[in-house]
Amino acid sequence: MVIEFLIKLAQGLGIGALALATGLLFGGIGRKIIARIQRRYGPPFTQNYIDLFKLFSKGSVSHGWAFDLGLVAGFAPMLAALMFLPIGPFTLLPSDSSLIMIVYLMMMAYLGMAMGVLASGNPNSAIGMSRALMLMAGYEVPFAAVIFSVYLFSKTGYLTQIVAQQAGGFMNWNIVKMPLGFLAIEIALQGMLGEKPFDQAIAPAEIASGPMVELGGKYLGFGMIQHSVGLFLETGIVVDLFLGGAPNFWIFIAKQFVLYFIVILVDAILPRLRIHESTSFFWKLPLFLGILQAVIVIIQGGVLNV
Amino acid sequence: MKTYNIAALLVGVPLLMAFSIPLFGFISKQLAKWITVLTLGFEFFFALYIFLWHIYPFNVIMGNWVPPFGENLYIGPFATVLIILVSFVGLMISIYNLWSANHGDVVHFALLFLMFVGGSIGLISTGDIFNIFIFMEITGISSYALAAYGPERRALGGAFKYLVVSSIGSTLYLFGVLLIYTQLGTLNIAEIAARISQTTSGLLTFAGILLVAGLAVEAELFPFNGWVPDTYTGAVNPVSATLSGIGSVGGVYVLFRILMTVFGKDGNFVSTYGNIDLMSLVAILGSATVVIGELSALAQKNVKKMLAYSSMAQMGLVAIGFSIGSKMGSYAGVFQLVNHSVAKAMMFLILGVIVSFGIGERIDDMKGLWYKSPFLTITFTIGSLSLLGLPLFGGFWSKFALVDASIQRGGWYDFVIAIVLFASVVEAFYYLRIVGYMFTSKPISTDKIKVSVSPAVPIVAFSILIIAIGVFPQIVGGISWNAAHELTDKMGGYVLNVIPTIVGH
Amino acid sequence: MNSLLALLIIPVIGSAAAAILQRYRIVERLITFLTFSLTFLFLFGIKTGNLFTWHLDFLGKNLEMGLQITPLSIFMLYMTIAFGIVLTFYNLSEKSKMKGFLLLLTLAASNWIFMSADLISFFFAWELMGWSSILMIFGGRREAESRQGALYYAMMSIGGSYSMLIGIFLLSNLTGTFSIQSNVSYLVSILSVHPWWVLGILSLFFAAFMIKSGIFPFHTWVPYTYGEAPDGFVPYLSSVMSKYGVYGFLIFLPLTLGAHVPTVLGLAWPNYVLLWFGSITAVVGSVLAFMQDDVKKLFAYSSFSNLGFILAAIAIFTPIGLTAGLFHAFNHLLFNGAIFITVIAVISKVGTTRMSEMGGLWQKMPLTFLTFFVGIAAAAGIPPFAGFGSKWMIFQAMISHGLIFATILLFFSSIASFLYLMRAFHAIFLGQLSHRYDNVKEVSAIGKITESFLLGALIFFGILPGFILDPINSIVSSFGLKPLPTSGYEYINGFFSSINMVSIFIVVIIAFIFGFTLFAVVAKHKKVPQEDNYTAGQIPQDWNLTPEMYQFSYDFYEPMDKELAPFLKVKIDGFFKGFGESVEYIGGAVKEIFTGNVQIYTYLAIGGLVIFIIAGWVVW
Amino acid sequence: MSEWTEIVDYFRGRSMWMLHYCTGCGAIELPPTMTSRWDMERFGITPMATPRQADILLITGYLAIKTLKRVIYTYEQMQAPKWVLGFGSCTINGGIYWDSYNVIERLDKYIPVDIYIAGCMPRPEAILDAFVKLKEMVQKGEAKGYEKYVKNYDWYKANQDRVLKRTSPVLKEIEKVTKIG
Repeated sequence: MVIEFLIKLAQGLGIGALALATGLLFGGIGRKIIARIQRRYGPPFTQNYIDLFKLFSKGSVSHGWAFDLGLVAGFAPMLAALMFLPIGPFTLLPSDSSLIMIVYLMMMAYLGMAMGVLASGNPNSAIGMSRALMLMAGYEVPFAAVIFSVYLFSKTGYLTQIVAQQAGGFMNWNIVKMPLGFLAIEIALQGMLGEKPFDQAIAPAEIASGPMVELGGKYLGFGMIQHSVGLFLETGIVVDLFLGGAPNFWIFIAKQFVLYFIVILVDAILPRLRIHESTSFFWKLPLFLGILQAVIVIIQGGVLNV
Repeated sequence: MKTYNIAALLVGVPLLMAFSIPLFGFISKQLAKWITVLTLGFEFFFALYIFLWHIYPFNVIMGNWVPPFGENLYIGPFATVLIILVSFVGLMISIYNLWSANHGDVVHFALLFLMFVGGSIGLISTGDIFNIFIFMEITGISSYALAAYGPERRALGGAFKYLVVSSIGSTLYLFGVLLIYTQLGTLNIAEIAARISQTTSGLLTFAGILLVAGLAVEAELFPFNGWVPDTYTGAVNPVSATLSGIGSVGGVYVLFRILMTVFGKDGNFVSTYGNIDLMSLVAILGSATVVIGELSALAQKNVKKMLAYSSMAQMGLVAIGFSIGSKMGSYAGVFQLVNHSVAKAMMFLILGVIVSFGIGERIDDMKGLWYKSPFLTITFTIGSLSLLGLPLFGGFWSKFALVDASIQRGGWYDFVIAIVLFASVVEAFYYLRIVGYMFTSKPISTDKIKVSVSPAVPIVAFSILIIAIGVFPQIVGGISWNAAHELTDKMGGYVLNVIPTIVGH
Repeated sequence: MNSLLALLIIPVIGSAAAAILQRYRIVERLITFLTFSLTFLFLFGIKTGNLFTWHLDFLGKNLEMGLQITPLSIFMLYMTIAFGIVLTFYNLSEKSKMKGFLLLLTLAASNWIFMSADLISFFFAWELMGWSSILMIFGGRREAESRQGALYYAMMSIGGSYSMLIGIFLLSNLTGTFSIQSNVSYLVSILSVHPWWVLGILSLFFAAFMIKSGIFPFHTWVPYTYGEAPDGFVPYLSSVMSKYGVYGFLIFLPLTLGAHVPTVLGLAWPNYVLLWFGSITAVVGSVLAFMQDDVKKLFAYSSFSNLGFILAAIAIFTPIGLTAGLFHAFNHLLFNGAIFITVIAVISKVGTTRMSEMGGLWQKMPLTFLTFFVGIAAAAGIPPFAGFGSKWMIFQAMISHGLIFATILLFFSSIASFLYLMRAFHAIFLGQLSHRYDNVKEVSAIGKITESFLLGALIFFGILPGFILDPINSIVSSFGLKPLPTSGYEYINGFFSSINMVSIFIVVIIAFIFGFTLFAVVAKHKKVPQEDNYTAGQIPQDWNLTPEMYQFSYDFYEPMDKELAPFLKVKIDGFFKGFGESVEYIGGAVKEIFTGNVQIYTYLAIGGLVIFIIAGWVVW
Repeated sequence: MSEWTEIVDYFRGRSMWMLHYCTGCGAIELPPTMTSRWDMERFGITPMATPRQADILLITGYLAIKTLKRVIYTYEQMQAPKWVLGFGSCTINGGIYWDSYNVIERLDKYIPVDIYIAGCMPRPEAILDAFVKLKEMVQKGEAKGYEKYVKNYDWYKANQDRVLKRTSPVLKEIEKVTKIG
């Protein structure tokens, strides 16, 4: 029993480390890609690892225990959420409601993070947080519409099962069966990851990097971990939902990277929108796509027999 | 035919005592007041005795002349409940008057007051439409004089308006009586009632219209109620309480005695005679009165005037209740009448206490009464909540019965009740507004109001009665039901009780 | 003594005692608390099926007024009285205004509502609850406003009651009885024959319930009333009194179960309509909430938004919908209570309800801060706190019917709730602490006990929802539905899934431990005061920068105004107000009939007579 | 332990985040340094928005006494390890403002400067050269200006106070104005 628990614990930490490594790597590659698009040489793709290491070795300031608690509370649920995500064929804690758990645990992480940065008492972080929340009110709605279509289509919330339903080649993937939904979720992903044109929350030149304004050293490190793991989780969900999961870890991250690559390309070429423009954007095209997808699924007979 | 002649004292004693009051007044002014209390106490307990020992219904026959030949008093359940009500309210107001002597001529005031109550009791108990006119004049004259009491000039104006409009009313009534007499040759209610269905003269309908119009003045129905706001506002508070708690009771009694017993048909629904549906007419008047009364009260800034308009509206509710014509409707009417006169009399008395402490009678002056006198605030609230028909208070059950009756009746009464309930929402607004002012808003001065015993007794008694009815509606429910039966069952309930040997039945 | 009667009589006696002794505040509070506790003890004596009837010689009918106990009423009674105990316990120490005797009357009415077996007692209790709460609302913090709030509530509430009264009599005239059960079964029997008639009756009843719960379009009174009610009463108002409407709906909703009526997406159409009312309420509440600066008003909006969730769930009268609705009703009671109690604790300390004047209070009131935090986490539906399970079940119930638009509305409301909760959280507790509040203290010992209890309850019922789901299952089966499967106290079983809340809790806790370890191991941090902040190089003291100037919380979501402007233009509130104003205007005009001129009165009387005669002549 | 420090220093040198305090004309040289021609991000150097996040404080140009105060405040808000780069002649000897009454002449009398970049203006190449130098110094453990500051705080403080005293009348005036406003 204890041994089993310890093994699970070790596996959990391993998954965390792996996700973090992948997330950071994606970040590094993203920086490199943007640099190349801008005809720069760019930092080495390992730059994010170096940055994180440095941050954890650097001094920092704390504004009180709520500040500390918030940062940890922003980190821990993210880590917990990872345990429910089927990564390739492997899931640490299989649960038949994994999808909703991941979504809500991620929200808890945002709540914790918000508590931490707001406890610093800097108005820039408050403005950033306000923007982040308003943006969330935008992208979560089409995201939810797509999730519901998937629920209706697959008749389950168990990610592993959703993956299993897509087995047997590209034509069985949900991206083929629900192309509009995929489109909507890919646009929502842009907002979730806070990439341009939806990077109002951390606009460095406007509001001094928004929520992160008071974060330095390990606090910023925790923020970076949260972002990287979040990146892994969010792309991971889309891979499991639409790209048929993966037989092994490498293909899984390859698929994730494809999604992230699209996000990065968009990020590299677009300027920043104003916050209310982006919120209302999400309520228009992506939401329309998401609802259309759901309606199509319902018409195809997606309503459950009660 | 049961007779119980000693009950003639009910009418005789107050009138006799009224005219002997100046004698007592020579001895002591205080004695005159106490005589009023004692007389009305006697009335009340006598009436209660009649009620509790189930002596009613009975006739009082004057000088062995059996009706329809002689004059008689008939005390049935309807009369009993109203006599108890009138004497109780009168008793309470007279106790209140022991304290509030600040309106001039105490002795004559006591005289007029007693005369008014006695006249009302006579009005309710008599079985003869011409005697009704006489008693109407007695109450009328005494009430004009009462309304003119008080230090303020507006009292005179109010009394004068009352006099003018009320005279029109009595004139119309007299015309109606005249027409009936010419057609049927009798003045006894029971006999008219028995014979009226055998006659098809259109003049009787005309008489009916005249009677409705004449009596609507006393019953405060629109458009014959112009006097109400000015008179109520002008008079001193005990007089307003008297007018609203006693005066209107007599008016309503006569109106529906005549409409239902005289012009009604046997059976459950008494409504038409000839081609004119008098009951519907009254229902229309009642609805108009409710709406106009409530809306006018809403716009008032003066609490006393607001109470006056609200009285008017409440009388409209009573009229609607009776006009439904069913047993349930009459029941609702009687019950509503009781609740209204108890609650409204109490509120006028409370206002009297408030005013006597130098606080104005505008809404703004009510601010923070809670901090000055929780007693007055709570009792005023009880009165308001009862008028609004909220549970635990008497008014709940009567409004409840009213809705039940209207919906049972169906047809256009569904709309009537919808209008009435909307008006009740309006009423709730202005009453709760006053209550709100009382409970909130710390006043500038928080001098405590010390309410002495004599005004406190009636206020407490009224409040207890309101809550008692609210919790045990049977207190009034049983006898009201009998009264409703008397009103709707014309022959069995009234005529045969008065004249068992009536021809043609 | 009969336990059922005791539930009514004890509060009334307590109320009388409290009214007499209200001069001695602490005694009054103690009586209130003890009465609630005593009433709770009597709850253990009641069982499903207990009946009590008495005959009332009234209305000339054989009027039977009765009390009965159903699983639903037991659930409601336990829930509301237990919350009342917590609240009155909290009020023992705090200075917040509250009239104990009225609260106890409300308790009696509340118990009666849940126990009444016939429509007359139901209406009686409903009205009793109405006026006692109206009087309670007078005497809030701000005098004129609280009067307005109470009047607004009174108008809506009395209007609703009258509509219900008409409904009761229309119904009972047909059935000849007032018993709730036989009336409902009568409605069931004629539903497919006369659907419009049934709809008419139902809408008369539902109007009353919607008003009481603040369902769109009758939500407008809620912020005025909750915002201005006395602090000690607001939690009761929003947590308990809003549930009466839910109870009312649950009386009538079963009638579409067996009937053959047209359906939309598998829902009987009356239910479908109600579902939309619920969803719209949820959205309207959330959207209006994040525009608020007054904290009580904000949570007033939040409150009816959650009622929208509950209504939407119970409108889907399937096992999962019903379970979700009742579960959310319980969770709402819990987290809303926790939130409001912490909010009134804060208000009593800082003396204002404007959030933009607060801030940074976490340093001064740590326990209150934590309770509030867990409360909003639960309100936002975040696992493993109470509130997650029910929200998730509501979504499942809706998805299972393919109600995509309503689901999206609800989800949007859920996200918007995240927005306003964060706003309140930030503006009250986070951010800069103003020097005005340097002397603010944490709540008293009694307050601490209350808050810890609520904190514990939020976590306890979050990770062990079975303690609530078990009674809910018995309610579901009492409606003749098959309850959801149960598998231990820690499971939430839904349509798609079953969630083991304990395992989530453990995973999150382990992650937290790991996070704190990591936090402690790596490079050390330096504690700095809150004034030491990034100010773009400016030294705050040189520029007289005070903490409150350095706090961004006023108009937190200003950019959203622009996007939501078209929706905010629709002013239901304005409709009701305009209606009231025009009634008042008409009143002013009507008053002019009584000019005070005796000639006019004479003309009126004579004119009336003439019209009568002419009318008589014509018909004659 | 020293190996660990070496490793840490190695990574620190590879990831230096810069807060640029652009007081004078020197700021114009930064955009070319950051963009595609010279691209300083390839050394792991990124501009940052706040002192909490930054490792390098880059001061581009002359410092009036008024701005000096802010520079010191910002420097103190940064957390160790932190380095200061003085950019242009102005930070070395006052440059063309050498005889101005309200411009300081030598930055390192007030805060410890790790590297000066001479020139008026220095070209981007020079800036990059300085960054690379700093990186080497960090990796060798030589750039310890922040420790010097802590050690000799009294000396720095005295120097700072001597000049900053001159700003107080002005700030007092402002205080009055804001109070009235």
